[in-house]
Amino acid sequence: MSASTDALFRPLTLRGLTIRNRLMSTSHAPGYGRDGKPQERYQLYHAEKAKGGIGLTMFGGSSSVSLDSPAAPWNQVSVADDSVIPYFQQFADRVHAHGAALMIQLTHMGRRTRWDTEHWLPTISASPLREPASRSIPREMSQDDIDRVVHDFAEAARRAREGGMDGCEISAAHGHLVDQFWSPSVNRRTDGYGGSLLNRMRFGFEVLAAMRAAAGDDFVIGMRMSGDELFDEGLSGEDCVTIAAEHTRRGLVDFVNVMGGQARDHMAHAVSLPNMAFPVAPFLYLASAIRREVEVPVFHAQRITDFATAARAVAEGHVDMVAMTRAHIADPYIGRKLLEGRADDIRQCVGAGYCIDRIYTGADALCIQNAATGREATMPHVIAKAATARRIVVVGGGPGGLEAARVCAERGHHVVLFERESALGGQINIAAKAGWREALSGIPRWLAAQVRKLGVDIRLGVAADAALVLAERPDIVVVATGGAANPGLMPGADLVTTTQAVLHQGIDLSGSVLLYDAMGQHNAASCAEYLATRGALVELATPDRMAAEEVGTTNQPVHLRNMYKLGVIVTPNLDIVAVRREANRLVAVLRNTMDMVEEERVVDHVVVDFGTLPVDAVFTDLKDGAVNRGQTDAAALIAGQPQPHQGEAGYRLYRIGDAAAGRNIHAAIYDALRLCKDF
Amino acid sequence: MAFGALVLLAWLLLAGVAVQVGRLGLRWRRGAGASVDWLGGLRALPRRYLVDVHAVVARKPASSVMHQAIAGGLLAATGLLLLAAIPALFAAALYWLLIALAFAVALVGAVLVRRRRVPVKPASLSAGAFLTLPAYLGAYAAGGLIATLLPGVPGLLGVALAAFGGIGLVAQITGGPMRHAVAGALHLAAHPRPARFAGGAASDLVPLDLDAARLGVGTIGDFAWNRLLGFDACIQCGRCEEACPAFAAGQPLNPKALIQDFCAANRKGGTAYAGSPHPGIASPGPVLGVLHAETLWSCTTCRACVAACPMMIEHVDAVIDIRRNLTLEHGAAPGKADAVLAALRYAGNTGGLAPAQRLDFAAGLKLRVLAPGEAVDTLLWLGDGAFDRRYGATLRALIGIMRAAKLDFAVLGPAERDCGDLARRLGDEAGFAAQATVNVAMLGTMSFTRIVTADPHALHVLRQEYPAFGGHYTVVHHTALIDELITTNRITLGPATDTVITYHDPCYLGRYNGETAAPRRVLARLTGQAVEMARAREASFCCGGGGGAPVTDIPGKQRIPDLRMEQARETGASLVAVACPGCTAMLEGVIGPRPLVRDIAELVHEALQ
Amino acid sequence: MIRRDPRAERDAMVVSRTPRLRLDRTHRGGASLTRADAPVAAPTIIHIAEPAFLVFAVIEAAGGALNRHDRQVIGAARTLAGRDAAVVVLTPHLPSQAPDAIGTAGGDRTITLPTPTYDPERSAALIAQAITDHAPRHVVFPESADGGDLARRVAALTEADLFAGAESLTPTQAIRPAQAGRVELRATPPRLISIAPDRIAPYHGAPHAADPLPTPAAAATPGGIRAATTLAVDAATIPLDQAPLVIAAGNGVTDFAGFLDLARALGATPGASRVVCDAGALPRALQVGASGTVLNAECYIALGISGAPQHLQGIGTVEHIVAINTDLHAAIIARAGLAIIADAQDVMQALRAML
Amino acid sequence: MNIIVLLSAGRDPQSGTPRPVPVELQAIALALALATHLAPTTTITGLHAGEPDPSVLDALGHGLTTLTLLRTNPADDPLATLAAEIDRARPDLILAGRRGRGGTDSGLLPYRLARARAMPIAADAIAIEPDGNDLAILQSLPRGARRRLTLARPAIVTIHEAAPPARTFAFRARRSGTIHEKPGIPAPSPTDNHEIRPYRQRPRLIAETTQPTTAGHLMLAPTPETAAAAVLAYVEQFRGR
Ligand SMILES: Cc1cc2nc3c(=O)[nH]c(=O)nc-3n(C[C@H](O)[C@H](O)[C@H](O)COP(=O)(O)OP(=O)(O)OC[C@H]3O[C@@H](n4cnc5c(N)ncnc54)[C@H](O)[C@@H]3O)c2cc1C
Ligand SMILES: Cc1cc2nc3c(=O)[nH]c(=O)nc-3n(C[C@H](O)[C@H](O)[C@H](O)COP(=O)(O)OP(=O)(O)OC[C@H]3O[C@@H](n4cnc5c(N)ncnc54)[C@H](O)[C@@H]3O)c2cc1C
Ligand SMILES: Cc1cc2nc3c(=O)[nH]c(=O)nc-3n(C[C@H](O)[C@H](O)[C@H](O)COP(=O)(O)O)c2cc1C
Ligand code: SF4
Ligand code: SF4
Ligand code: SF4
Repeated sequence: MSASTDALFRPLTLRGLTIRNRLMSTSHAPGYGRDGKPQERYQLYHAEKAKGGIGLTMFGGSSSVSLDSPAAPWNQVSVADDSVIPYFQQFADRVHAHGAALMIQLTHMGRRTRWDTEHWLPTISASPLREPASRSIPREMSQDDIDRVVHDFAEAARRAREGGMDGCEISAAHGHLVDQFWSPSVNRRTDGYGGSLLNRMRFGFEVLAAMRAAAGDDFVIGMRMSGDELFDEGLSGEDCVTIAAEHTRRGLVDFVNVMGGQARDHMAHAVSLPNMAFPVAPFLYLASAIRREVEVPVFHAQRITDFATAARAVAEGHVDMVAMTRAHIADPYIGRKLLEGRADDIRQCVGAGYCIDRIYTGADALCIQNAATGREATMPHVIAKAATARRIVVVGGGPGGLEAARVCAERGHHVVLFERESALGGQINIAAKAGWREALSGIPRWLAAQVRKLGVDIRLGVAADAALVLAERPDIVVVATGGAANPGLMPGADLVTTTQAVLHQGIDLSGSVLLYDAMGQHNAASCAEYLATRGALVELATPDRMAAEEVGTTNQPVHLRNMYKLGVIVTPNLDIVAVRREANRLVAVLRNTMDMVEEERVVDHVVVDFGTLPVDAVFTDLKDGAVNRGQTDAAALIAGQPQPHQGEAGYRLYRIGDAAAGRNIHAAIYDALRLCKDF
Repeated sequence: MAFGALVLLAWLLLAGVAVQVGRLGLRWRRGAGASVDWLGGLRALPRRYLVDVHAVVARKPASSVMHQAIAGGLLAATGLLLLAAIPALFAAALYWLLIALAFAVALVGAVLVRRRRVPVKPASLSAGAFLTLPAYLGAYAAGGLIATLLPGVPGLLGVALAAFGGIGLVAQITGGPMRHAVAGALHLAAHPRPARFAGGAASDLVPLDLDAARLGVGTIGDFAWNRLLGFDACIQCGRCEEACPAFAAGQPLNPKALIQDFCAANRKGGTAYAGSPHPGIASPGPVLGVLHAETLWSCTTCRACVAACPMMIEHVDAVIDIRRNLTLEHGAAPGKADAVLAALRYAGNTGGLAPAQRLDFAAGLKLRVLAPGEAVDTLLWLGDGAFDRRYGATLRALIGIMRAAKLDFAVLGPAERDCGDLARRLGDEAGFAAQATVNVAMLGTMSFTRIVTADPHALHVLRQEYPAFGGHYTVVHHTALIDELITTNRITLGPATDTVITYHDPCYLGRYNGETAAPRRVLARLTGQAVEMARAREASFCCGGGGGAPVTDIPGKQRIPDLRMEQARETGASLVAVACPGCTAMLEGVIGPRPLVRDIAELVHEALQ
Repeated sequence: MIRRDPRAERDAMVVSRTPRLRLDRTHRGGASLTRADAPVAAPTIIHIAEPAFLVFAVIEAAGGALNRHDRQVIGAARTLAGRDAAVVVLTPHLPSQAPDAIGTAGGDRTITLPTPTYDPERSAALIAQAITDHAPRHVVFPESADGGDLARRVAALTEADLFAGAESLTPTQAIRPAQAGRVELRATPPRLISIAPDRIAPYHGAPHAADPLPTPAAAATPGGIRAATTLAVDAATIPLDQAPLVIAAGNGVTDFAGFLDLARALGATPGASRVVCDAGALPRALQVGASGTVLNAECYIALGISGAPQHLQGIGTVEHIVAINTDLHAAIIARAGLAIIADAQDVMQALRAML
Repeated sequence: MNIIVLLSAGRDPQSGTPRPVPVELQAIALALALATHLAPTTTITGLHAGEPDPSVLDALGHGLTTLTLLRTNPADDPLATLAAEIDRARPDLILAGRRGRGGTDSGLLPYRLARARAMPIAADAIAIEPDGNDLAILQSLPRGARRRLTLARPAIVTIHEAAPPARTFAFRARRSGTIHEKPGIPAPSPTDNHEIRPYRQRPRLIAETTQPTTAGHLMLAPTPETAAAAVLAYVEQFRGR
């Protein structure tokens, strides 16, 4: 371990609490709350990080202190009454058992939530200005509202303390109520809570003072805040330094947890949860600037995905605790692996943002590449050895096949993996070709390295067929042959190119291109950027309301920004009806999905994306000979139970991932893990 | 006639021996003074020879038979002959028959001696004078036998043959193999570590007078005279060479050659050494006029040579004596030694880290830190390994075990300083004395019934070497503590697994302190599949981490830990159990696929119920 | 049926493109006007005519240009001067456009110190004279090799104390480490201060007008330093993070022996991308990037390196980049001052042949 | 040649215990090298004004044989004491570390001494040779650069940490070194109004991590020779800066 990595493992003491190392996970709302309480799933998820060696884990991102900041729309935690305390105690015990510290984030979302959910109470804020992200227009808070919310914060702090937490932070970041008061873009008040920066800080001062009074002198209270709101009307970097310095000077906070940007609208949101389009640690400079000026420890998260960067941030004194939040979603065992000298075994977050994007559709946070995260009750992060070693053949080296091979090899089985291409990775290799999405290749790179290390017999450049598979005399065959691009069924489908082909073969299409996207996924958007970068005039037509509509909150804005920059024209609400050749050009016939009026485009190329169709020849050929006839027992799969037909003579056959039906990377990896963990 | 001549020969040979011993004595007198309990030593001599020496010799049964035959036969025959001065005996036929028998045994012995090197000489044995030795032995024994059995001229010819052999042997007393017989006997009587024979560990280094005119051994005459005597006792049996890890790794150290270098340094122009040299070294070096400094710095102070030596020679003491001179007088410790010793001098730990960092590994564990004036039952000595993240895991496991057993224990925290082991083995006696003095004074302000440590080096220093600085403690190794906790049912473990585990004995625990049973008992409780490496217990093979070897870092052909790991692999074990921070670091440093390395404390902690 | 061309439709609505796009849906003109009718505001330049007091900033301006540390020194002086006082920048002779650079960096006046050769004794005497002439409230130096030396000479000459190596500076407080870095000293900023590199932020506000002041006339100095020559260095021995010129090999390079040989011949310090180090082709210590070494070089030559974000982070502060790559669309190309689309192997050989 | 090495009371950065200042030990090593290789008649004396601090005495273990200890109060300004000793000893060369490590650590003293005795001073030496009646000094500059200076004698030279390593520590030498103890000149220094606090590591400035794009010169498929020439021309612009 290098000297700077060592810096990660120096303990940190704040207000009598000693945290064993400098690795943490900042609060996030994974959508695991049930009935406003952090129950077993939520607790196990954090206990796993504690087991994995993290120093401090903060849960309950945006936990509500008041009823007019509802917890339900996020499946989050409500700290608005005492019924949550027993859950906290159980939670704290689970995490403390593994030596980590546990804290919670308390907040009032102000205008950054919706009124039409749990309690149907109006949203409130410093001033009645619309929030673009939640599209809500709040009521301006009266003095009574202010006093009530201050009291609610204090009560919540007391509950956190009684619940055995090691501390808490308030969220004054991401455009929550406290920073709604701070930000000149939201606070237009003329009373003592508006105007000068000092006045705008008054509400926060009152909140923190009340929390301290309620929670006592030996309870850690910190604050999450922005280091620069990064837009003209917002708080500047200097404002934020002043805010941090003022709060620490007054002794109101024991730490500040600094992030960059805010989250008032889609693009800002994408910036505050920087995905793979951003450099590593893009906002460390903001935390560093604040750390230069304050005397309390500084925490920071934002795309610190590798331990070398993390170690450097601590060793060079930019921060005191380095949060690797999504990094721990991708691998909760970072600390332990580092201590054991297994840095190469860390599954590094690629910054796909799948986790965060899901919660904005009301779903639960899941990692694109680690299917065990958030499923600790049924899925193992550390794969145990099987009682008996088997011979297993995996066909296809995409993410599904690689994960299957990895899990089987960890189980101690003898694994043979066939891959038709000369490189492992499947469609991810295509996806990664598209400009800023290169980091997706980190997924198969880690899997391939693990699989090699575990001694899987990899046959590259071999297209398997039934005979080749059976020659291995397998006990189990896993078919993960993935999908092939679907050119569509409209007349003229033979004249079009697919996005896969463009990206895969690097076809340089110049002139004008009509790109028809029936998926709303990354594929077409990436392809549009790819073509436009190379000088093509691209129009992206889609039946959806917007391009890349299926792509989540932190990714879609990046596609849109790029497409705007590159002059890609997006036309929504169109179906493709037919394609035909005219002279040496193509004519695409499109129909408006609203008024059914048809229109045409004369272009040089038509590129389409209808997703993929399963590649299932190997599966079909092997099906009849298999003891389970290729059937996967869905009930057992979902429950995380072993499949039937255990121990019968002959081979069992399963198919996973896009070979079953075109879906996505997580589906392929989850299919593999839940199936193979019991082999 | 022949009988008379034979008796005369015996007396003449005795006289010859006396003269030779006198010459040797002059050589030994060159050494520095040493106080020796001659009376006690001589009284204990037979027991030391017959019990202690033979216990070592008997580890190789063939050698033992050989030596019993040749030494027993020769000594018996010659001794009996000398008794012929008693007329009644001279006339007794049975007496002569007895002598004949003794000569016959000796003759068999002589054949066995020859057979050791013929047809192929094992690498660890010397050639040179050793090749002529069987001839002299044979001549003396055969001649004696002939003279006792055959009358007349043949008998006289036998006497002549015996005279040829006998004179050859006596001549070899100063320069050849026979020196060991004389020097060996005297060495056993005047041994510098008499405590070794009482079954005691006696592996502590003796403090140096730091005000002395010369510090350590800078010339051959700086060795105490009985050390010089001890070197001359070497029979070049090569057992130390076979035992030595540095030699095995191709580092420039051969303990056998080392002892012979000392002999040579004390006797200009003697018969040349004809055994294997220090690997990679062709010519004599500047140290004592014979040695290269790398030879001295290659030693891991593992004591394997000492434990293997039938002549009870103390290689390690000699190595350290010279290192003391090199370090204290010349600041010549190589590699990172100067930086490490400075770190120790100025920060109190070998990493040069802030003293408060010693407890970093235990952040959040809320350990009790013993303050001056306080009392506790068990004091946990953390050692410098506490600064190391890897070893921190071992310590955390140990603390978990001690907590599970509800022991009353505390640590010293920032007040603890390195015990000084590294400084002492690197020859920095001044640095060691400084650490010892501070630690003993600090420990004196607190009260506890015992010290527990997971570091065998600290254990050795605290237990055996601090008494000379006024610190007397009961020191327990963590494996012994765990053993005790299991047998007294203070902790309960889950069922034994079937993981194949082999245990690597740390030199400073096994050889230096004789503790090899407790860790094995614990291991047997953990797995049903404990296997032993070929070299285990007192004969264990060093991990390469002792004696400052990782700091001086003298290159060889291979690395010692790689060799040890290979030995572990040969057992088929999937896990090597260790019990020392040094061993953990060295064995885990072995790259490529290999068994896992886990401290016994970690294994027990995992198995706790 | 409607045959549409959305791009042409939108282009037809364009009335003007600068300073920002203007659309008019009634406009069907096709051709767009390009008249800029919004005036471009001239940047305001700050003049401090009647300074409340003066703050000196002594810069090195090696090679006739301000370096990072110089800008930080002026930034520190600006912090001490606030809005009302003037920052006087004491500098060696600079090329003609340099006063702009000084104004942008926050300087209000310049004093040129004519020392054509390395003569720190004379420089110190000139600065001491300027101090006597202008009685500045503070004098800020860079705590660099030569700058720190000069600061101490001036301190000795003027019999003043030096607050050496300040790491934090406000008008009311300066902080620096002492006692082997175990403590920090805090004081109201004294007269002479040197600032540690990369601790005090440079000035980012509106430019100041940097007017020249006369060069001080100083008495001749004893001249104990009789001669000075700067020597050539062996680039391979310079630590990567200090090297001024780095040449790095990426996945597009196949001949690593040839690469190292070229680096030697060129007098550049060798570096590599992570892929190359992962593959073991060059030692890990050579890795440039977020998880390797972050460079401080003047100039960086990237051979067969795609310019992944993590790699670019290692060269974030490098101003001059040469990229040789077969792919026109590689990210490094956009970042390069000189981009060459060619086979790195061939260019390496040609370069080697020329040296 | 008569060389004086100025020794200051140093502290270990981690533990705070007395420890010689590494660059001062390197200064001793440079003086010794000068003595053995170039000027056999050299005398080398360590000079310390203050108390017999263990860190200063430990310098004797690193090759220094003689130490002059001028006893003053630790709070005294050592300048007058040292200047007086220099007047007495009339050295040809005075060596010092670039900065102390354990006190105020400002590195100002050698310069004040140079000024007080009207001697030339040069900083950051890594090698010293006599050059006729002058001294040839090799200076270490940032980024591995070097500068050669000629300096009139007597002179003061401070040593850079890139100088050759110090002699290793030998206990015997430390024990047997000669210490000349004499009273120094009391000179209470004015108490400065510094507030002293435990050190807090403040991070260096780091830039925003958005990469600036410099619109540069692009060459499409040039011949290797043209490309190489362009590279050389480009690189030459930034050489020697
Ligand atoms: C441009 C693009 C962008 C995408 N972006 C995303 C995204 O952002 N997020 C996301 O979740 N998903 C994305 N996807 C979809 C995702 O890549 C797939 O869902 C996923 O890779 C499916 O994994 P798989 O293992 O089931 O199959 P595949 O990745 O298709 O792998 C199947 C492998 O099997 C091999 N194979 C096939 N037949 C044989 C045979 N007979 N013998 C040997 N080998 C054989 C193939 O060569 C291939 O390597 C994208 C896809 C594309 C094309
Ligand atoms: C968290 C994280 C940290 C990372 N840290 C670092 C880091 O510190 N440093 C680092 O370098 N990387 C780092 N990486 C890896 C980084 O993402 C890239 O994978 C890597 O930099 C790519 O190296 P490359 O440019 O040499 O290889 P490639 O991406 O394979 O690029 C090779 C380039 O060479 C060109 N080329 C091919 N043949 C020739 C030829 N004959 N002549 C000329 N050009 C040719 C190609 O067009 C291509 O542009 C990190 C990644 C992650 C996720
Ligand atoms: C699923 C998810 C939910 C999040 N919810 C919150 C939240 O409620 N409050 C908050 O302050 N941050 C939230 N965050 C942001 C994280 O705390 C963190 O700032 C962000 O993930 C960037 O750090 P990283 O790059 O280390 O992941 C969330 C992040 C994720 C991935
Ligand atoms: S989904 Fe992506 S961004 Fe989220 S943790 Fe996993 S790898 Fe990281
Ligand atoms: S102590 Fe060990 S290393 Fe040293 S000589 Fe003896 S056997 Fe060899
Ligand atoms: S020292 Fe001992 S073991 Fe070694 S050769 Fe001599 S007698 Fe044998």
